[in-house]
Formats: sequence, C-alpha cells, structure tokens
Amino acid sequence: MAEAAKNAADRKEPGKPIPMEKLWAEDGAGRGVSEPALTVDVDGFEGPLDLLLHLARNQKVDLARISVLALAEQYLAFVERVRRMRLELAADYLVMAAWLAYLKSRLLIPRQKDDEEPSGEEMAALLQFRLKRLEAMRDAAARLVNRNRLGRDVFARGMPEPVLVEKKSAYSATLYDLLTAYAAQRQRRAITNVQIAKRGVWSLKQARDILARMMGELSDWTALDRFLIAYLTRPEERVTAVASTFAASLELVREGALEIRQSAPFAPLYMRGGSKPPIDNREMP
Amino acid sequence: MNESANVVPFRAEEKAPAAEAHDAPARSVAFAEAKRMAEALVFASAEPVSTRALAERLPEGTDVQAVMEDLRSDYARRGVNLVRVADCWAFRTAGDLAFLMSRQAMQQKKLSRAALEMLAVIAYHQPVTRAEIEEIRGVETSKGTLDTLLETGWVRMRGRRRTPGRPVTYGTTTEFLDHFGLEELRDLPGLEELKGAGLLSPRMPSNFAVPQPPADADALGEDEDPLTDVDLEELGLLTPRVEDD
Amino acid sequence: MNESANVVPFRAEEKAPAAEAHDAPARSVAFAEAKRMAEALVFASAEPVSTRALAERLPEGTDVQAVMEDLRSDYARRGVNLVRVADCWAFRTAGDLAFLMSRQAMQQKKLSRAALEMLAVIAYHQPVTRAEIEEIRGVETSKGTLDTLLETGWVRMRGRRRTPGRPVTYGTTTEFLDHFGLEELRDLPGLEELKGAGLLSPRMPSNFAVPQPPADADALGEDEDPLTDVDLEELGLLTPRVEDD
Repeated sequence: MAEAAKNAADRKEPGKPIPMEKLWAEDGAGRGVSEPALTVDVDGFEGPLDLLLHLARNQKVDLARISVLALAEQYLAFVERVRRMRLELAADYLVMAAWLAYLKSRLLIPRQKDDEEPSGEEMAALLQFRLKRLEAMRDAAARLVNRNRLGRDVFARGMPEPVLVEKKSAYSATLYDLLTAYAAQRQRRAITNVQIAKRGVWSLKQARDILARMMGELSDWTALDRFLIAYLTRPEERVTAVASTFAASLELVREGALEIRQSAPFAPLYMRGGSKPPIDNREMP
Repeated sequence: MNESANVVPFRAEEKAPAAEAHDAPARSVAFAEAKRMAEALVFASAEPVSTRALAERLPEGTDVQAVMEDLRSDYARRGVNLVRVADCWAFRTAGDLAFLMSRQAMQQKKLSRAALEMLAVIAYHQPVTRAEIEEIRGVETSKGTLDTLLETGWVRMRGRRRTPGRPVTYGTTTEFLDHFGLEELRDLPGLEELKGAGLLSPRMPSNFAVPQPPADADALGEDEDPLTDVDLEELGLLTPRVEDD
Repeated sequence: MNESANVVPFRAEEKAPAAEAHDAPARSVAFAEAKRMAEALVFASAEPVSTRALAERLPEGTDVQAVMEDLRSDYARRGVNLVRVADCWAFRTAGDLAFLMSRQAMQQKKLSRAALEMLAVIAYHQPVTRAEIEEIRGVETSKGTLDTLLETGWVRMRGRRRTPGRPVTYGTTTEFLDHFGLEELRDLPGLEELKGAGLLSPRMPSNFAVPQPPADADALGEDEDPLTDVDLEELGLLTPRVEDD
C-alpha cells in the first residue's frame, strides 16, 4: 500500500523533476480505509480535485486546453471500475463523479432552445477554474516552502537578551492553548461512555453537507439529484439516500439557499442555488 | 574603496542628508542616539519588536519610522539585516548566507502535503472559513491538519464571518510572516498575478477566460493526444488490498 | 557631520587602510565577505563562538583575527558591541544602554495547565460558580489556581447566584478578550468548529454540547445579583473601612 502510494507520487510528472514533492513529508495516515476486505488506494491524492489535476497533467497540455470531456470520462471510468470491484471510495470522490457524469451529459447532448440549465461549456470552464485555482495554490505552497525560512536558512539572535517584554500582562497564553485545554478536558470527561454508532442510513446532516457543497457549483437549473444518487449510494441504501437528500433540499429551500422545481409528477427535480448562502450547519447544535 | 556593491558593509554616517545635519545638529545627535537605542532593543530580542514598543522606550518625539528605516539601510548589506515583519522589526542573518548557516539548522518538523496546501490556501485567501478551504481544495479537511497548522503558530482563528451561522475565519500570524521572510501579506509570492488571474476569488469570475470549445466536443485539438485507456492500476490508483485477518 | 564621538554609529568602510585596498582589491572583497559571514555566525550562535570555530567556517586562508578586530571596531560605537570573551566572540548590547534594557523587565509567566483549563471553562460557561467549574472539570479546584486567574486580570467575580449559599459567579474581563484577540465572547469557536479544527474528536456523544457564551459579557444573568460592597469585604477584596468617630 505504501509502496503503491509512493509509485503514484513518483509518477506524478513523468520525466520531470519533482522537487515539490520532496518537500512534503510522507503522509502517514491512510484515507478511505474501511472495514471491507478491499480498499482503494488513493493515498497519494488529496481528494478528487487533486486526482483530476493529476489526470489532467497526464494529458500533457496546458490546463486551459485540456479536453474536459476526456478528463471526465477518465475519472468516471476509474470510479466505475472501483464500483465493479466493490471497493469503497470516500464520499468526496463520488460527489465529484456525480457532477462529472452530469457535466458529461451536458457536453454530449445538444442544447435545447428553452434550456435553462448551464451549458456543458460553462460547467467545463468552472471545472477548469477550480483546477487552475488548486494548481495555483499548490505552486504557491511550493514557493512558500522554498523561501529562505527562519530557523533553516535565516537565523534570529542566538543569544537573546530577554529584557524587553511588550505584553502588559505578566501571564501569557495563546487562544490555541486555551482552546486545546478546553477541548481536552471536556473530551476527557465525555468520552468515558461513548459508543461509536455504525451508520446504516444517510443522515440528514450528511445529505445536507453534500448538497451544500455541490450547490456552489450550481449556477442554474440542474437535475442533479439523479446523478448524486446513482453515484453516491449502494442500491440498498438508495431509499434512505433519496429520502434524506429530499428532506435536506426542502430545508435548504426554506432557508432560501436553494430553489427546486418539477414540471410534472415523477419528472426529474431541478435545483439551483437560491439567493442566500446556506446556513453553515456546522454551527448548529 | 569599495570594490563591489556586495561588500559595502555599512553606509557611512556622513552621507546623511547634508541639509539636516547642518541645520539641526542637535536633532542629528538625538537621532543618532535614538538609532543606537533602537538597535540595542531590537538586537537584544529574538522576537520581532513592535514599532509601538520601540516608541514607548525611545526618547519622546523620536520619529521611530525614520530611525528604523535609517538602521535598515545601515544593515542592508551586512551579514545581519534589519527586517520588517508586519508592524515589527527584527534582526535576521542575511538570506544569501543561508549556505553557511544551514550547517547549524535545527531539525524542523516537516508539514504534510495537505497541511502545506492548506497553509497556502489560508495565506492567499484569508480571511477564509473552513468550508471555503474545503471548496478550494475539493476535499474535506482530514482530521488534525488544521490542528497542526494552529499548533505551528502560523495560522490563527481571526474572527467570524458576518453571514448566517457566523463561521469562524482563519488567517495567518506575524510568526508566519517572520518564518517565511515576508514583510507583509502583500509580499506573498505571486499574489498580484493570482489576483489578476481571478484565482483568488471564491467564485469563478465572469472574466475568467473560457476557452472556445471546439464545435465537436469530441474532436481532439491539434495539440491533443487521444487518451489511451490509462491503466489505473499502473498509475497506482487502484491497488486492491486484501485485509489479513 | 558627526557632532559627537558618541554618535558615530559605524566606521565607514572607506577608512580601511588605504595601502591594503590599493594593493589587493580582490583580497579586500574577500575580507569584507568574510566579515559578513563572521558577523552572521556570531549573531546566530547560541553561545560565544571561538576563533577556531570561525576559522573552520570561513573561507580558507581568512585572517580570522583581523576580520574580528575589524568587526569589533565597526561595532565599537553602535548600540550593540562585539565583545571578546576569552578566545570567543559574542554580541552584547552596549553597556551604556543598560538602563534601557532593564527598564521594564517583567517576568512573563506561563499559565499552568490547570489554570488554563479553568480559564477556558470560565470563558465558555460564564457566569459560572466554583462548584460548577468543579463539576465540569471533574476535579476539585485549588484555591491557588483561582487566585492566579484573578491575578491575571482575565477573570473577575461577576456577582452572586440567587441560589442557597449565594455562590459567587465568575466571568471573563475585557482584558481577556484583548489578550486572546477576540472581539467578543461569541467569537469563541463552537462545538462544530472545535471539531473542524481537530481539537475535539468528531465522535462526541450526541448529548455533548459546548455552551455559547453570552453576547453581552457585562449583563448579569437572570439569577445573578450584583456584588455589593459587603460582598467584596467578605471576599477580602475590599479592605473594611475603619469607622472614624
């Protein structure tokens, strides 16, 4: 597993030196590892966008000129294959698959006249924007760590004469100290009788989180729920997923963060972002 | 006799604006003495010293900014430089002598790739909420990454966003600037370019260059190779692992 | 225009022995560079640096003694001096500026773990009584810890709870907010944010809650009475007034 991850990292830019990677410590913790016998090793990757970026670089052209369709197909092929082998993938990867499947359908189906949904090209541009932005941050990180750094390349006074105290208070502590102390003690007291429940159903919160995350990408009417459900769940979980997603979407509509419409009973549900941002439910008790 | 710009160690005091020295010798004396005091105060400390703290200790009426700028140019070409970090001042060994110094570099804890990436996102996009960081990185924050960054002292909670839910915002600290040798956030490498390219905005800017899609979405461009069915296993993406029990 | 010997901050490099500069400009460049290196090494070292250690690090053939003597005279009148201790070199702030350095020397103390924990509980759960703090922390509070917190100026007695025994309630002060860079108490991160930052396990029991501190730190709660002078006397915070007659 570790070996495979290493290979994946080594192959990132075939033929090119990868000085950036050298600066990164090995990631110890595996991700996506779960109970079932088989797991997918996406250890070398920081999420689906990173995987896409990697696949895009494999196209060996500038990010602005990649074939988004080919990229989407490649990603979906990867996910399909994983699913056929009944392996598990982290939810993030599946959310991306749902979105890409939708993007693909938009790119391939000719545009209708009264079509209010975003065009495939607009969606492709959005994906390219996100990839470019991520790559920019990646480069920025490399440029940062390559700077002359204090304690490595540049040094402070080795024998400080500790005489100048600026803070008025005689005591010092940081907010981080304070929060760590608080969290640690509350946890110590609370953790004694914690049972970790196995999740058999899609919680409302889960569905809400996923919807809220995808909404950032929905600028116009989108029949996203079907893609979401197709990729995100195993058949036996489908009912609970539909129920939770639907309930969560109603909640978002109530908040004004989402609009929904349906042209006829049992017709696809169309969604688009509302006028307000979703309430950050991390804050809600 | 300075043969090379590189070796001029100190600007001579004589080069101070002549007018000033002639007109107000008393002020000049006071100024030079203030420089000595500021120099001693900042030199003594390993931590950057704030302009405010200096103002409190220097004789009343001292133009601290001018004193510090003067000192900075005194030290500009020496082995030790006076640097500004946000609103603070510190002496640091010259960057070009890193080769010499790294022999005594202490072992530094390496940050994970995820942590570094998140640090960059926070630095360039601050103030930024966790949800926004996740949006940019396209992945949920794994446990401990943000924690690690807070622990380094480079990242801090800045406040709360005035939106529903009032999410906490994150930003960088003065220690971050000090560690990476930045005077201020505007000195972040490539910041202006990134801003200009619209890559620091949370949403895709309307002027973001949308490449003209080919008429036939399936047709490859001139400089495109068809994708081979990439062997995912070869890429190391798919490694079935049998759990031993 | 140097009016006083005392304020000549740096000897100009131009004053280097003319003969030397004329005869061997190349050597002079190397010499100046060696000075920069030595300066940086001595500055960054955690202890005085021996001439021998310097010789090892400076380019081969450097006249270390000459370099150091030259540096020493560079710094002779600055706010910082290069001093020789036995066969070692170190920078020291100038002796005549000692008055400056010791002026506000204040020992900064770190809060003990227990004090930090208690402070955090008071911040989040205020107004809170001592018994409640103990209940939350699950340990008895030593008198000293609470005293320390009151001494920091970050914690104050707010009032008395309207329950039997009328226990004193504790809360935080404005200095607390200042010190921790918070605009208001509600800026303290909540449950989900503590989890998000990796400070709290994501798997806390469902009934686990982090209280939201009051919006107005000064407003007394419904079941709180203000502290009276009598209370303060009882608590030993107000010296009993001597009735004059």
